[in-house]
Amino acid sequence: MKYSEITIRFCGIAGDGIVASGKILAGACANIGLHVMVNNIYSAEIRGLGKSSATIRFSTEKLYSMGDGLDLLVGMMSKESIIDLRDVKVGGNVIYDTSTIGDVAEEDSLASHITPEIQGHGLPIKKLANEATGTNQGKNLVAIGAICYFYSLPPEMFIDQIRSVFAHKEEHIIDINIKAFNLGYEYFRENYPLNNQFEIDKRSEPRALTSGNDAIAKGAIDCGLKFFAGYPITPATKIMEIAAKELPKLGGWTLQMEDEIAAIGAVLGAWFAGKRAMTATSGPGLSLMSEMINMSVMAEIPTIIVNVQRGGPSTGLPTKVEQGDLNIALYGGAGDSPRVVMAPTNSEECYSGIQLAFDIAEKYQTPVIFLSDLFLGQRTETVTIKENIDRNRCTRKKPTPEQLENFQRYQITDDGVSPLIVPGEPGAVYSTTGLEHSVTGNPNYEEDVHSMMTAKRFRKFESMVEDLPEADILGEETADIGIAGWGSTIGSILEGMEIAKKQGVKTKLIKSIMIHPQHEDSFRKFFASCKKIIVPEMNYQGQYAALLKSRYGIKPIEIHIPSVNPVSPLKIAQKIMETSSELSQ
Amino acid sequence: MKHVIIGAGVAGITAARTIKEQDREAEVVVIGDELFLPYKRYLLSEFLSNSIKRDELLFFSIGMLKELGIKLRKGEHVKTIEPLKKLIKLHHNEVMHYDKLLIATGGSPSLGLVLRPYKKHISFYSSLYDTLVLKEKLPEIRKCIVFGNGVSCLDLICMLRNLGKQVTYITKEEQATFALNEYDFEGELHTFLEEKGIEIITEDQIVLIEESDNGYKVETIQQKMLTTDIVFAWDYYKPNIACIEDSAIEKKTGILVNVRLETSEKDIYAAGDCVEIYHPCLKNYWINFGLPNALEQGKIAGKNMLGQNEEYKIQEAIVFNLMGKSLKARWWK
Amino acid sequence: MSFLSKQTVLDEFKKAKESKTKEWRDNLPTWCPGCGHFTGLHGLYEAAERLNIPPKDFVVVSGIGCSGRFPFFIKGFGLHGLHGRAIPIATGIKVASPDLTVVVVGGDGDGVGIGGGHFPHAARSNFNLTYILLDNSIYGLTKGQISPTSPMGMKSGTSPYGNIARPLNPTTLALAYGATFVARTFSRERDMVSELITKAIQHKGFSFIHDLSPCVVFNKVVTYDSVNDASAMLPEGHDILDRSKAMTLAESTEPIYQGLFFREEVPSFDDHAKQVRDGLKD
Amino acid sequence: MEIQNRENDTFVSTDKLDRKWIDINIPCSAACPALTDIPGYIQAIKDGDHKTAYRINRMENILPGILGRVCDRPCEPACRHGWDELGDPVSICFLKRAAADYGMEPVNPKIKSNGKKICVIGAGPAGLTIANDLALKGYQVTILEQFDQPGGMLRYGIPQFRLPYDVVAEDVKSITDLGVTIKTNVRVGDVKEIVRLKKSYDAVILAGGCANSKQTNIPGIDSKGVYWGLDFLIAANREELNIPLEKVIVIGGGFTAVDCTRMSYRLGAKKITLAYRRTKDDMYVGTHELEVMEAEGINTIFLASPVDIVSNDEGIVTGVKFIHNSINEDRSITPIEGSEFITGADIVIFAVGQKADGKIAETESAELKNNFSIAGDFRNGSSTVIEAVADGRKVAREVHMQLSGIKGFQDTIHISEVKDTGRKRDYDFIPVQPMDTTPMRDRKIKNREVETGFSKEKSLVEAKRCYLCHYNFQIDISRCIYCLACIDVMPVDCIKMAKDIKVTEDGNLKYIETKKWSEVEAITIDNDKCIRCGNCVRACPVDCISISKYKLKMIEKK
Repeated sequence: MKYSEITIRFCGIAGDGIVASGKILAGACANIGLHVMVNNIYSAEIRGLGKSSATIRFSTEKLYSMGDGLDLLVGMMSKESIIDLRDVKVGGNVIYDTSTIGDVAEEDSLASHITPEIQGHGLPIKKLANEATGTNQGKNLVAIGAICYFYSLPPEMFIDQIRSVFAHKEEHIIDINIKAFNLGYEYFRENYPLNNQFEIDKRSEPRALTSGNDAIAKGAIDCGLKFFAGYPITPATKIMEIAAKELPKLGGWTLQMEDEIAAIGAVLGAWFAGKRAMTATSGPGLSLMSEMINMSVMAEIPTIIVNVQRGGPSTGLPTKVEQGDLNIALYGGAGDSPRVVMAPTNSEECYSGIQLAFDIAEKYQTPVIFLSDLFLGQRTETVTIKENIDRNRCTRKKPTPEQLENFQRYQITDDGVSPLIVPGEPGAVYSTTGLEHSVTGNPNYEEDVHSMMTAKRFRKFESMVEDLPEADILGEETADIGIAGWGSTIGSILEGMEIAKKQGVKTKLIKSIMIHPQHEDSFRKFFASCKKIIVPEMNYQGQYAALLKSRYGIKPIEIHIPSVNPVSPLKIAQKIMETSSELSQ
Repeated sequence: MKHVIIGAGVAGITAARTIKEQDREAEVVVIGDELFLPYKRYLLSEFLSNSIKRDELLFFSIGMLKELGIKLRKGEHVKTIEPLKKLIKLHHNEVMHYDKLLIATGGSPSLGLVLRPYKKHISFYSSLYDTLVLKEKLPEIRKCIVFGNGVSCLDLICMLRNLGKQVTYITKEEQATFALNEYDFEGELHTFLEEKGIEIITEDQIVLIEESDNGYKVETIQQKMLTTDIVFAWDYYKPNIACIEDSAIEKKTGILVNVRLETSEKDIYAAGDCVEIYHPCLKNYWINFGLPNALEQGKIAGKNMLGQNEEYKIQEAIVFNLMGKSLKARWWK
Repeated sequence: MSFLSKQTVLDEFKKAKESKTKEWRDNLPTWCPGCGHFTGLHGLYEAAERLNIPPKDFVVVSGIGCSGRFPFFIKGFGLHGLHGRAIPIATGIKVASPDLTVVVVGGDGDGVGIGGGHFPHAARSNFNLTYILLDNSIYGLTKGQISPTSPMGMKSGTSPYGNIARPLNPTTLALAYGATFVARTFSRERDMVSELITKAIQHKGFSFIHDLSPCVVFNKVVTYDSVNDASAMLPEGHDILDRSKAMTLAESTEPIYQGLFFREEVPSFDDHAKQVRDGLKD
Repeated sequence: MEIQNRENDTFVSTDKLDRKWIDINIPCSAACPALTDIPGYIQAIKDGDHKTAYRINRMENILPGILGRVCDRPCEPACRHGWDELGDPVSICFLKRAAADYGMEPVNPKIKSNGKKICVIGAGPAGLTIANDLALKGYQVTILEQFDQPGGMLRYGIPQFRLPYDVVAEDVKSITDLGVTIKTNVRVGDVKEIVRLKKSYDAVILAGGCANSKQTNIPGIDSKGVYWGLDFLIAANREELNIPLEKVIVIGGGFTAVDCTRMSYRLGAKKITLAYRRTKDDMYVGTHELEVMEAEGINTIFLASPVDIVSNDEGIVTGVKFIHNSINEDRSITPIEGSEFITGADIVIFAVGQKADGKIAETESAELKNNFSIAGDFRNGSSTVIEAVADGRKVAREVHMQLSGIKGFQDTIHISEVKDTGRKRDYDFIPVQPMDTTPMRDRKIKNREVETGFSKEKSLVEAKRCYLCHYNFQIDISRCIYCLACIDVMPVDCIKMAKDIKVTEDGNLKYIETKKWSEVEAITIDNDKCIRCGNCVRACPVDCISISKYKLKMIEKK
C-alpha cells in the first residue's frame, strides 16, 4: 500500500505515555515537512481507570480537521481500545499487545473484535518495553518503532525526536527509550517484513508545530503582555505555564493565585496600573469570574479572559471538547454588562486574534472574552504563523493636555471612549468603583446618570466596529447553500465542504473571529444570497444559531452536536447532501 | 454449539465450511496464524510464476465468509489447549471456550541444531507471506541453493527452475528421493531433475552459511564451498503442534488420530498435515502431507464434529499421484 | 522486622482476615499506585471499624483534587463538592443533623489554597467535624504545579524558576486557628495514621489531621524518602494541652514531628447550640 | 550487590513449611538428586567468583568437571526461567563446567582422623563419592578398582569426545588429595574376598556399578557384526576396536545408545541409524543430546522393535527386521500385525541397558550382614552419574551413623534478610548463551571433545540469567497500605490480591486469588510465579516488602 495521508490513534489508559506518543510521532512528521494535526483525549483521572488516546493525522496536504476514520489503531490496552475499532477504516490496521499479563476474556480482547476487513498485528509491547527499560515505561516507543517500520518512515527522524522530547532527562533514559523504539522496529521487521510506503517529499522544509494554547500565549506576549495571573484548570493551564516561563524574561511576572476569583482580581489590578495583563481559564473558572467581569464593565478597566472551553455544565467533562460557553460569555453576569466576545477558528487566528483582543480591550476599556476550546487549544498542528512582535504596543486613549485640566475619567464622548490615565503618569489622579458613577468616577445613582453611562458603555461597541476585520467568505460564491460557523468547528466544516464538492455540491461559508460585535452588513449580504443556511456547532442549544437568528432574523438548519470529540466532517457533508437534495426537489 | 477450528488452511477451512453448510446455527470460529484471508497454499507456485493472480488464491471473499457466518481470526495463533476446561489460550492471553475443537495447524519446515544459528540467512517458501517476500526478491536472484525434503521441496525446486534460476539441490540421501522412498520412481526422478538442469549434491548437508558481499557462502559437511544468491533450507517438515505440547493429547511427530480423526482427548479432532495415522500400506506412521488428504479430512472432521460418524479412508491413488505423470504435467507445461 | 518464615506469613494473614475493615471498602481506588492517600483511606477504614460507625451515619465530604475521590472509595454517604468548598458544605450537613459522623477530606491546595478562607472559621467555631488534610505539596490533578505547601525553590510548570513563596504549615495554621485537636501523621506509617484518625473522630469538636501524603508521580522534592529522613515522633511526655509548645514543635522542619500535638476538651459548636436550645426551653 | 546480615541474624528453621518452600521454589535444586545449591554457585559465578562456585559444587556434588559435561541435567527442565512465557532454562550444567574450568583449586579442609578404616570396592561415581564423604569425616578410606584407571563408567563407558580422560583424572585427584588411596587393577572376585577384607577394615562398601551389558535374545543375535553397546564403547575407548564400519544400526534409547551412534560416526560409518521401540519423548536422554546426534547426521526410527537379525550364509549381519509398534496410554507398546520391515546394516549394536556383575552379586549371604553395604548402580541398576553420586552420599551417611553412633541427620533452613538481590529486570531478557562446539568438519576426529565450554565472559553473562530462586520475596501484610504499586510494576502474574491462604496437604502455602476488591485480605507475592526481579521492592512506598535468602543445610543429630 502507498499512502499520502494517514491517521493513527494510540489508545490506552493514562500513564501509558499516550500523549508522549502523539508528541513524538507528530514532531517527527513535522520535521520532515508533513502537515500534522494531533488531538489528545484523556480522562480526568491521572491514572488508574482513566482512558486516554492520542490521534495523529499527517498528510502531504494541508489539514483542517482530524478527518474521519483511522488507518491504524494502536491498542495499548485491550479492553479500553475495543470501542475505537469502529473508527478504523476498511482495510485499516490494528496493533495490539500480545504480552499483557493474565488471562483476557474473549469479549474483553481487542483482537477478538477485529473484523476481516481490518488487519490485526500482534506486538509484545509490554514485554519489549520491559526488555528495554526494565519497567513498563517505553511501551509507547515500542509501538512507535513498529509504526515507523510499518509505514517505512525514516527511523532517524524518530530517534532525533526522542532525543529532543527527553532532552531534559539523563542520557541513559534517552538510551533505553531509543532501545524500546528499536525493539519495536526490529520486531515488526522480523515478523511483518512486508510494509507500506508513505510518500515523503524529500524537498519539503521542516514545519513548526504548535497548539492553540501555545499560539495564544505567544500572541499575547508578542503584543506586550506584562502580567499573568491564573489558577490551574484543564484545558487552559498550558497558557499559564508558558506565561510563567516567558514573562519574567521580559520583565513581567506570572502569579498562580489561590483561585480564579483572585486571579482575575489581580489582572484587573494590573490593567488599572496600565499593564497589559490576562488570565486563562475554562468554563468553571469563567463562571467564578463573572462578578469580576461585571466590575471590569462597570469600572471600564480592560480585561482579557481566555476561556478554553471544555464540556459542561459544572465540572462537567474536563477533558472533552464542547462549544457551550458562548451564552455565558455573551450574557453571563449581573446587569447590562456588554463585553467583547471573540472566537478563533484555528491556531493562526489564536495568535493574531489575541493581539487584536488586547488592542480592542485597551482602546475601548472593556473586558474581552476570548473563546478557544479544548480541541483547538490542545491539538498540536503544523501552522505558518505570521509573527507580529511589538511589545510596546499601546492603544490606550490618553488624555490631551486640555482633558487633564479637571480630569474626567468617565467623560462622555461620541465614541463612548473616555481618556484613561494610569498610576505613575503625571497630570491627574482619579478613583474608580464598581458602583454606578458620574463622569468623575464618584458614586452616583441618579436615573439620568445611570442611563447616560449605560448608553456610553454600549456606544463603545458601535464605534469599535471600524477596527474589526471583515468576515471571511469561503467556497463558491454562486452556491445556494451557505454555512455559518464559529470556533474550531470551522475546520471540520471546510473538510465537509470539500467532501460535498467531490460529490458535486457547491457550498459557501461565512466565518468571523468576531462573535460580538460583528460586521453585520457582510453577514446580512451573505445570508441574503443563500437559499439554505446551515449552522453547525458543538453544543446542544445552538447558541451561535440563536445569536444569528435574533440578530439577522434568519431560519437556519441547525446541527447541534453536544460533542465530546471534534465534529466529523462526514457528518457535516451528509447534512449538506441532504439539504441539496431537498433544494433540488 | 461453538466449534473452534485452529488453522485456516485447506483442512481447517473445509471443515468450517462443511459445518456451516450442514448446520446454520452452529457457531464457527476459525483461527489462522496468517494475515490473509484463507488461500490455497498448493497454488503458490502458480502465483509466484505469475500464471494466476492473487485473488485466485483465495478460498472465498469476505462477503462469502460473512454469508457463511464463519468468524475468522487472522494473524493469531493458539498457545495452549486445556481439554478438561474446554479452553484454548491465544498468543495474547485471550481465553476462548469451545464445545468442539479441530486442530488443523498444518506443517512447516523447521531447522535443526546446525542450521538454526543461520536462520536469518535462510529463506522459506511455505506461506503466502513468504511468497510475497520472495516475489519482491526474485528478480535479483540468479543462483539458488535448496536443502530439504518432501513434495514441497520438489515443488520449490521445479518452480525456481521454471523461472529460469540456477538451482543446486543438496540432500542427505544418496539419491534425490525427497523422502518419498519405497517407490520405484526415484531413479527417474533424480536423473529427470538433472536433465532439467538442476545440480544435485547427494549424501551431504549444509553446516555453515555466511553472508558474502552480494549473496551467501555455503559450506557443506563434505567441505564443499558454494556461493549463491539465496538459500532455502530445512531439516524436516514437521507438523505444527506446539499448541498441544503441554496437553495430554497423544502425539508422535504429529497428532495421533483414529480413523474418525478423533484425538486421544474428548471433543478434540485433528486433520490435515498436522496429524499422524498408522498406514497399513506404507507400514508406517504416516504424516499425510498433501492437498487431497487435507480436503478429505477437513470434510470428515467437520461432519464428525457435528456428531456424524464418518471414517477416513486413505486413498493410495491420491497420495501417490503426487509423483505420477499428472504431476509432471502440472510443472512442465 | 520479623524473619518471614512461612509460619509468620500464616499468622499475619490470619490477623488481616480477622479485621473487618474491608466492610467499609467501596470502589477500587483510582489513585496512582503508591499514592500516600491509600494510607489515609486505610486509616479511615480502620477508624470506622474500631468505632464501628454504621455507613448510614457516616458522611465523607471532599473538595476537588486527587483527594477529592475519597468518598467514592468508602461505604457511607459521600459528597464530592467544589474546589475548596468542602468545609462549608460539611458544616451545613453537620449543623443540620448533628448525629452524623462527618469527615472532611481535602488536599493542600483545596484546604489552605482556594479553600484557605473556610478552614479558620470552621476551626474557631469548633464544629464537630474531622478534617483530614492529605498534604502532598503539589497540584496533582492539574499535573504538577506548586501548591501552598510546596517548599521554597521548588520548580514546577508554573514555577519554572523555583517557588519564591514560603510554604504554609497546615499544622501550625490549625493550631493558630484554634482547632481543638491537632495531629500530624505520615502515610508511610500505617498504624500511626489509623490510630490518630480514630482518636480524631472520637474527639468532640473540630479535629484536624495533617497527613503527609507524598505524591509519587509529580512531586520529586517532597517524597516518601525526604519526609522519612526528617521524621521523628513527638518527644516523650509532650504536654498536649500546651498550645504554644505544640506550635513550636509543629514549626520544626528538622525534624518533622509527628503525633498528637494538641488536644483540649472545650464545648464544641454542638454543645453551645445545645446549650442555647436548652436555654430557650421552658 | 547483596548485603548479607551477620550470621547471628540468620534465623534457623526446621519448620516443614520452610523445608517445603525450598522444594517448590528452588526447582533446580529440588530436581537434583544431590540437592546441589545451584542458585548459590550461579550467584557466585555472576559475582565473578568462580572459586566459590567451584567449592560449592565440589562439596555438594563432588565431581564438578565431570558432571559439568555428562550430567543428564534433571535440573534444567525444572528451571523457572524455562517455564511458560519465561523463555529458556539457564544452562546450569554448562555453568557448573565453567566453575570447574575457571575456579578449580584444591579444597584442603581440616580433617581430624578418627582412626577408623573403610574399604570401597569400585572407583566409579558412587565409590568416589563415598570415599570423599567419609574421608571428610576423618575415616581412612581405600578404594579397590578392577581396571587400570579409576573412574569406572566415567572412564570407560563414556567416549572422550564427551568426557576427556584428564577431566576425570583431575576430579579424582581432588578426592585422593583428601588422603583417599586408590588401588587399581585389583579385582574383588567373590564374597569370600569381601569377607577377608572385612577383617582389616571397619566397614566394606561395594559399589561395583553396572559394567555389564544387558543381553537380549532374538533370532540371529550371535551373528557376526552384532555388538553389545557398553562392550563396543569400552573397546573403542581402549583403542581395541579396529573394524571397518559402513551401515550401523544402534538399538536402544539411552545415553549408551546415543554414544554408540556418535562413536560410530567418528569411526567413519557412512549411514548410522538409531532405532528405539517407543517415541522420542520416551528416550532417557535429553533433547540436547538428541539434537547433537541428529546434527551429526544420524537417522532415527521410532516406535519400532527388532524381531530378527538378518544375516547371510557366512552368518554375517546384513540387516535387521523391525516391527512397528503402537504406543498405549501407559507408554507401553503393542506391535502392529504385519508391519515388519527390514533395514540393511553391517554392524548392529544393542545398547539396551547394563547390569551388575553377577558373580559377586550374591551379597545376601550371612557373613556379610554388618559393617557391609552396597551402593550406586550395583544396588539400584543402571542410572545416571548424578544419581550414583546421590546414592553414594546416602550410603556414606548410613555408614557414618553406624560407626560414629550419631542419632542421624536433619534438614535445617537458614533464613537471612537481604536488602537487594543485585538482579536487574533486564537480565531476564539475556538470551541463552550458546555452548561453543567443535566445527562439524572436525567432528570425525575421534577423541576431540565436541563441547569446548563457555568462555569466562560467557559464563558471567549466562549466570546473570539465573533468577536466584533462593530469594523469598514477601509482603509484610501488617504494614501494607494496599496501594497496588507492586502490582503495577510486576513483570508477570506474580503479585495477587488474595482473599485467603491455605496450607495444602503436602505442606505448601497457597493463596486464593480474588479480583473483587471487597474480598481482598492482603496483597501477596506468589513465590511460585515470582521471578525475583525486585521491581516490587523498588516500587513499594512503605517499604513493606522483605527479601530473605533460604539455604538448606543438613546437620548431624548428636
